[in-house]
Amino acid sequence: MSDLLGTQPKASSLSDRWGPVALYLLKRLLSGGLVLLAGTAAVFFTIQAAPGDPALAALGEQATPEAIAAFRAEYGLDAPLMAQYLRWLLGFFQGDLGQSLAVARGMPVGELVLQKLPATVFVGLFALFLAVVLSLVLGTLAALNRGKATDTIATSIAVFGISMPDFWMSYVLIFGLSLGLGLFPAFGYVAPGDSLLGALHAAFLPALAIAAPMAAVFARTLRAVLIETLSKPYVTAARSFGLPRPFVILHFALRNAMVPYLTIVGLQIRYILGGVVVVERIFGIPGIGSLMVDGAFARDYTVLQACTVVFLVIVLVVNIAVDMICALLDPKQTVR
Amino acid sequence: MTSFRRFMQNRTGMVGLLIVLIVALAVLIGPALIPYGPEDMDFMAILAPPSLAHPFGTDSFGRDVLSRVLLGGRVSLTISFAAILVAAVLGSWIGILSGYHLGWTDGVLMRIMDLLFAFPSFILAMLLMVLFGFSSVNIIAAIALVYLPIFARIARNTTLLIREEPFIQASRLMGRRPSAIMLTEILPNISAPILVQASVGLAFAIILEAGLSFIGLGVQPPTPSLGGIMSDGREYFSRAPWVLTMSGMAISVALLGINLLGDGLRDLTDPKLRERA
Amino acid sequence: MSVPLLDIKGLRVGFGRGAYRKEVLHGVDLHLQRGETLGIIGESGSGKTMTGMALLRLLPDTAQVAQEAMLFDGTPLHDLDETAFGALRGVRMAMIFQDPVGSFNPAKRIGWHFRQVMKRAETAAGGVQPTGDYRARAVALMQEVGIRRAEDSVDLYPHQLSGGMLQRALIALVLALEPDLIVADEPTTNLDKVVEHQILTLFKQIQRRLNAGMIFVTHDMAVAASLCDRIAVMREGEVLEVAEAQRLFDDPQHDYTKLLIATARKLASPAAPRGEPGRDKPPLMQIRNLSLVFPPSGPRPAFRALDDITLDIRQGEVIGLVGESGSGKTTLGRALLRLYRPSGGTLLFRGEDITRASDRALRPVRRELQMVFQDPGGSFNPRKLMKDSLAEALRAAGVTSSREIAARTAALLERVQLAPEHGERYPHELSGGQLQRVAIARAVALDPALIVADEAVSKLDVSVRAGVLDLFRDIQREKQLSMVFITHDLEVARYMCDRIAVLYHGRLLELGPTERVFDSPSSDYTRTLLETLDYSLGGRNFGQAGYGGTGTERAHAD
Amino acid sequence: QSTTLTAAITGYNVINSLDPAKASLIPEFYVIWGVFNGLMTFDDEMNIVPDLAETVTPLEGGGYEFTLKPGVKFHDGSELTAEDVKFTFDRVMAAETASPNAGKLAKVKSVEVVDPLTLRILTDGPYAPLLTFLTNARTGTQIISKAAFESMGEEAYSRMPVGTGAYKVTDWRSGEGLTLTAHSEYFEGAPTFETIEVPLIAEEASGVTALQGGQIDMTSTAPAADVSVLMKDDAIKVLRQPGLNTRFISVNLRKAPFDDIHVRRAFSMAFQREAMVQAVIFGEGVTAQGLLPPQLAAYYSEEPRPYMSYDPEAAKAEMAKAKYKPEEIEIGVITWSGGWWKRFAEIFVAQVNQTLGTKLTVEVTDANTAYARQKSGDFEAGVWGWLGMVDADEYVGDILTTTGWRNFQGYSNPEVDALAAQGLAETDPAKRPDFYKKAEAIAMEEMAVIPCFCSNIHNLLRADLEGFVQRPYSNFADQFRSMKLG
Ligand SMILES: Nc1ncnc2c1ncn2[C@@H]1O[C@H](COP(=O)(O)OP(=O)(O)OP(=O)(O)O)[C@@H](O)[C@H]1O
Ligand SMILES: Nc1ncnc2c1ncn2[C@@H]1O[C@H](COP(=O)(O)OP(=O)(O)OP(=O)(O)O)[C@@H](O)[C@H]1O
Ligand SMILES: [Mg+2]
Ligand SMILES: [Mg+2]
Ligand code: NI
Repeated sequence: MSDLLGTQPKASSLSDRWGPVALYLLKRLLSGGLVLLAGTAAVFFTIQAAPGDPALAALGEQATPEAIAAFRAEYGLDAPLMAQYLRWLLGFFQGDLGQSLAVARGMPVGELVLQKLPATVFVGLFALFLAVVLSLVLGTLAALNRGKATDTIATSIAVFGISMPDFWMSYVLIFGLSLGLGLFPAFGYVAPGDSLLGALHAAFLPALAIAAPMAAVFARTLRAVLIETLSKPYVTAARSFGLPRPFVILHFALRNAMVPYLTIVGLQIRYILGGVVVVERIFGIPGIGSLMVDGAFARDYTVLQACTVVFLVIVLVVNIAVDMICALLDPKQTVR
Repeated sequence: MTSFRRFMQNRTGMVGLLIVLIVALAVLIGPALIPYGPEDMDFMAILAPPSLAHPFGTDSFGRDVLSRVLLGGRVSLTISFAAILVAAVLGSWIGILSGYHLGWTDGVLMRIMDLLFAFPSFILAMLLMVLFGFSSVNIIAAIALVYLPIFARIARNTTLLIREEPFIQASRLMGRRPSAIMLTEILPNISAPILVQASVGLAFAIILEAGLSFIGLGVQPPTPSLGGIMSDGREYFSRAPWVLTMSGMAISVALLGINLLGDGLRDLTDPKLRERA
Repeated sequence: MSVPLLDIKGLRVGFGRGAYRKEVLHGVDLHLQRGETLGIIGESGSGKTMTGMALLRLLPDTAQVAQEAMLFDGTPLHDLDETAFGALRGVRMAMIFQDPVGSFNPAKRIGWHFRQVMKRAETAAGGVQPTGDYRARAVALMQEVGIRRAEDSVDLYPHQLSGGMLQRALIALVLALEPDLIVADEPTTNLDKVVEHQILTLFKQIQRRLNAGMIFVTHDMAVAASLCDRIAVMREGEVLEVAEAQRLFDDPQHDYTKLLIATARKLASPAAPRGEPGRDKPPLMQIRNLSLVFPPSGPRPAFRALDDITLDIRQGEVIGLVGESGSGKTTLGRALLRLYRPSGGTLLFRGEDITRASDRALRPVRRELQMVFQDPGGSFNPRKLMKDSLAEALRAAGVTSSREIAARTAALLERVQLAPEHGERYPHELSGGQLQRVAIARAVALDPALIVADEAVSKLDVSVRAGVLDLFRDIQREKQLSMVFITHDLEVARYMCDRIAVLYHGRLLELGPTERVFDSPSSDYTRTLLETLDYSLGGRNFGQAGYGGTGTERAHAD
Repeated sequence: QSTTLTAAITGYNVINSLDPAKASLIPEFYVIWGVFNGLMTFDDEMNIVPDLAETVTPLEGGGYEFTLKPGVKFHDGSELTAEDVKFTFDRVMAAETASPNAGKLAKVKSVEVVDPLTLRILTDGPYAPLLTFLTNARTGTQIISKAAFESMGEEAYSRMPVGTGAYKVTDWRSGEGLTLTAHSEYFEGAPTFETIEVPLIAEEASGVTALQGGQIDMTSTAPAADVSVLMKDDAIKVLRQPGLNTRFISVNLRKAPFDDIHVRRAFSMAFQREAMVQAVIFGEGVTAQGLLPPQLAAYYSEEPRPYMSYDPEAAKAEMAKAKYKPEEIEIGVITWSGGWWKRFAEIFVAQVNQTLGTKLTVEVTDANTAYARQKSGDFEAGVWGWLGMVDADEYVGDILTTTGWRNFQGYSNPEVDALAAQGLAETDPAKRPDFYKKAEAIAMEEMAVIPCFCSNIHNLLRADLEGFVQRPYSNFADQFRSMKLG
């Protein structure tokens, strides 16, 4: 009975695993592109269906009818809708996002977006970082001490976090840590390029306000997943080999909990971005979330379109990145 | 019966249920017990601090904040509940359809869900509100649209998991119609994760509704909603901190209850946790 | 005798607290000498695993363990604190788990596991300077347990190895620890017979080399018989009896032991020859050059699961479909029922071509083609009462009057030897054997012409297996059904089937009357498969031939 | 002493254009006032005095001759001449510019340059508000540099304008803020602060926390609710005074039920304006009984007007005279979701409903929709109010005359039109107010709009910041030059 033990696969080298990755990436990007197109079209036509007028936002309540007419002519708003959208699309494919109508009248939207993006990305990443660190600590502590006081405390903190909507959290933080104790600025944004420490200091409260509910969600996920991996036979097996406990926790339990954990992190990105919008306004962070809110209120469809593109791209990129990391972490799947 | 007993054992779940019941009772019959209506203005008592007469103080129109918080809670909960209900029903249906038929149906439906899902939740809701105007129905629709893809995905994934289960196959082998199989075989068996997601979603829907109202895209006044009261309270926080604080704490308590209840439900329905409990 | 290596008295294990406490071990006594193999047999859930886990303190936190005494090499284990115990576990005692695939960290390569375990062994031995060349040692160990191309294998991830290889790797890992006591928890249950055979051989060699005491947990009588010196029989958390292997089979004391042995013997004895039923009748189903290709999905390329299969199923005959795991048995079964759409060839049912018939067109034919599944629990909607599931089937068969449905449901239950009250239960409230009976009843309710039974008894306990098989056979004869009986268990196939079809990598390797296939197999593969019967069919001589518990080592030509 | 001042514009975060001819949003003017000068300006007592002009001489038949101060330098170092002034005015008036501020110069016939420092503005007959409209207020007639404008082009100029003001724009981050740098050759002497950072803070409340947290030194506005609390705060100086504004309920006279005068009068008497001031703006304002606010002192009528105070009985009686039944009036009052504007509508609706038994509802939209619907006449009633208008004609002429461009309510009365026209032509400051007072009285009698209140304007400063003189039209950057830390 010679070769019945199954065929011997080759040790998989990285290049083997990256082979299908390229194809997968291509597919994801293609479908992402379609989503992008559909998204911008949806935004464009709904904003046009909505009442309101960018001219009014640009010119204010004092605008005279003549000024409004001139404005509409200047930005081609008197053309048929389809023509307007196609013109935008054409520009988009040439890398031209058009001019802002009302939020920053006449300014190239691409430039505008590039100006706002760093703040959002910085605060968002900072929030993500805080959420991940907090949740790793809380989730691991809770899972390892399941049913004990530590678990109860950590889980309570997590539940408390979820029960604090970000805007409410912002105020609690402002009045507690900022105006109360004077530990952090209540307002404003420092570009990390100017001073990294200053930027972290200034962005701490907004990032924490966004991160708190997320950290809670992540922590609870991690706790559940970790409890599950801790009960996996390979953990018991590792213990039966007499491997030290911290080692088992780190390399067996946590390591294998990472894929489901990261998947949840990826899914929550849309909440982080959503939270950024509200918190940006409260803390006066000049980010893309505020820009999009302004764009929506001002019916500035070019800005709105560009923000849509940016948000869709961020979500797409994050999801692909998470999938990639998961694929890297999980030798079983090249890509899902 | 057994699952109910098991739930009774679940301390978190029970505490959550208790809070939810208290909150539900408070918002349902509370307003009737308070001598002031939520819309009764008293210009003699504008921004009165908490007192025996007004345990939560009054707002800028001299309205009793407690009764407004209770009614606002009712409104917020109703809206969130309705939104989640719509999202869950519609989403499950889409998900089952997608997961059962696969192929073309699946492709189209899921791409639409992907599109909805790609938008940051708050921004999607906000855009919808700006575009279609402010009203309770529109908020419900906006929140429902935000959650639709989540339910659709869960329903689809669980459907995919069980569509190859022997009992579904057995049903197919009996020659039953797909719609009957989806309704009587699949739906009852994917209801658990949907239910758990609904409880989690409810908490987020409340947050979303409050967030919308908070930036001024909420229900029409004078109807109060928790977010609306907070938004008002924020404006005169330094004068009358109780309005924001009390409504903020109210929302936290409601969320706490729902979250704990959701945890309990999850423990209950997750067979893995169940085994080990 | 000297101090026993292990002496357990009054071991109790319970879960939960207060009113919810459930005791799963009610005072287990066991002892073991160096170099001795103690078998533990018993049905599923009897507490075999718990005994081993309690011994190594691997039970979850929710478990409470109590014992009168637990001595390891004279040392009272229960007096040791975590640290002191930790120094023993993995050094002097080790466990091999039931599920080799699950025992490896899926995120790490095989070699990594060896390195960690070896480091651990060195630290325990007080070795100051690490030897470093873990890889070479790992390769050597892997070679020792018979893993081909061990050099490559250490660089693979667990999922890239077959179950058999992983089981060997796990054994090699435990070897690296060189323990005095090995607890092996059903290490071969998940493997097919061919591999099981190899591994058991290996086991015995290793134990001998280390002169270790071994507790070998299994629910397979035959395996226990051929491997162990003494055997303990467990049921519901209690040790019913312990005896020398030979004596246990010759002179079982306990009724339960007697039942176990009788069942095993019954399955092992070939059924009375039945000729070839239906030879003269027109074939019910004609399968011509059937092939099935699973389309590529994700990174996985297209896969040809069935290749050029030609086979007739005659009226009233039972065809056994055997073959190693992954050979396409299930796929063929499902293709026959048109749950899959074949990629090539034709499928004639009563002469009618159903190869490409649409779902709608199939609906009337469906009722004639039924399936009984491997997992009795999974084949019922967990939210429906059993009688409702049966009623569903009856309705699908065209019965409309609710009175008739009730009557027929009762009759069906009776036919499969269940009481009416079983109809009032939910699936999880029935045992596996009972569920499978209802599954048979449901299939029969539709009055089918063909039933495909896919591993329909492999999830059942040995003690109930024979009963269900008999039920199958009775009903099949009574209704003159045709049946495709999928199994990887040759005993079962021989017991049940008129003809045997052997699948290998999606191809039909051999087809013939049962007797002929068993007596003079025409392919090498079938022959290899049959070799495994030599020990598992020990029914002819339980406890005598084997892997040399006390007997002589069995010659094995590789 | 720090040479940077951080002066935040709060409550707004959009600045589109710093080109005076194109500017129309309040925050745009906040900045323009510091970057440019007009020919005229307001002094601390709100008198109109020359700024870039040295002398102003009225001309026979309408118009003025101006001589300019010599040696006034633009930011680019070039000198101001009459050509720049003519260029500025011609551009505002030109149809192709489509300036939202063109109306200010509507009666100007031509602008003539006499010599480099002298010019004449000729009008079609006497045009009383002309000098007001040439001040450095929300007018759009601030003087730009012809040479710089022509070399830069409109687009670039509107972002980095070249004016004569004490500060020049050196950095502009859209939606975020601007940086102003001192104009060292400013004709009245170099300012104290070298740099002024002007962040744009969308939320007024955030402005307050930023000020309290020390991230900014002053704000352009303050949330009314916080004022009384902030006044007790020693670290913060609160500047407040009644503002040049009137908040009213704009009613559509072309549609039911407001085509009925009795309904309008009944509504006006059905709510307490004092309570409104308390509840909506926390007492930071005064009740109004007309459109002309008390700060336009000469034009303000103190004597009580009929129908302008709360009188439930009279309101019901008035309602009974109407052709509509109160319980059948089910209209929405449009407002938008910004702070107190929502409460404004809410309290109006609640009180009127309570007094009259009507079924009004509050219809909250966003500001853009609210503007659009009022402008297009697609409304029954809505809250409204103009801010920073400095001439009586902007109230009576624009809002109450048949052709007035701010007349959204569709009010038309020939008598009012005639009086407004007379007021426009009356250059004698002593006689002029009479026309407007009369016109307003008539319109208020007919309840062309339902006036509610005038709100205070505020600036918040850190306690040691000095030299900011607040003007009732809510000024801002024009004061930067004189400010210093005490
Ligand atoms: N964590 C647990 N909590 C409660 N009961 C448990 C737990 N783990 C196992 N049991 C119960 O303990 C009993 C003995 O289980 P054990 O795993 O020892 O059986 P076994 O004899 O090994 O069965 P098998 O042949 O199926 O492996 C079973 O009834 C099982 O349900
Ligand atoms: N839906 C599917 N898609 C792709 N490949 C499949 C699918 N189902 C089965 N396969 C593959 O087809 C091959 C045959 O599978 P099948 O389930 O028929 O084997 P089997 O003989 O029943 O094995 P076992 O004894 O383990 O049940 C396997 O390699 C399996 O991986
Ligand atoms: Mg076991
Ligand atoms: Mg199979
Ligand atoms: Ni061999």
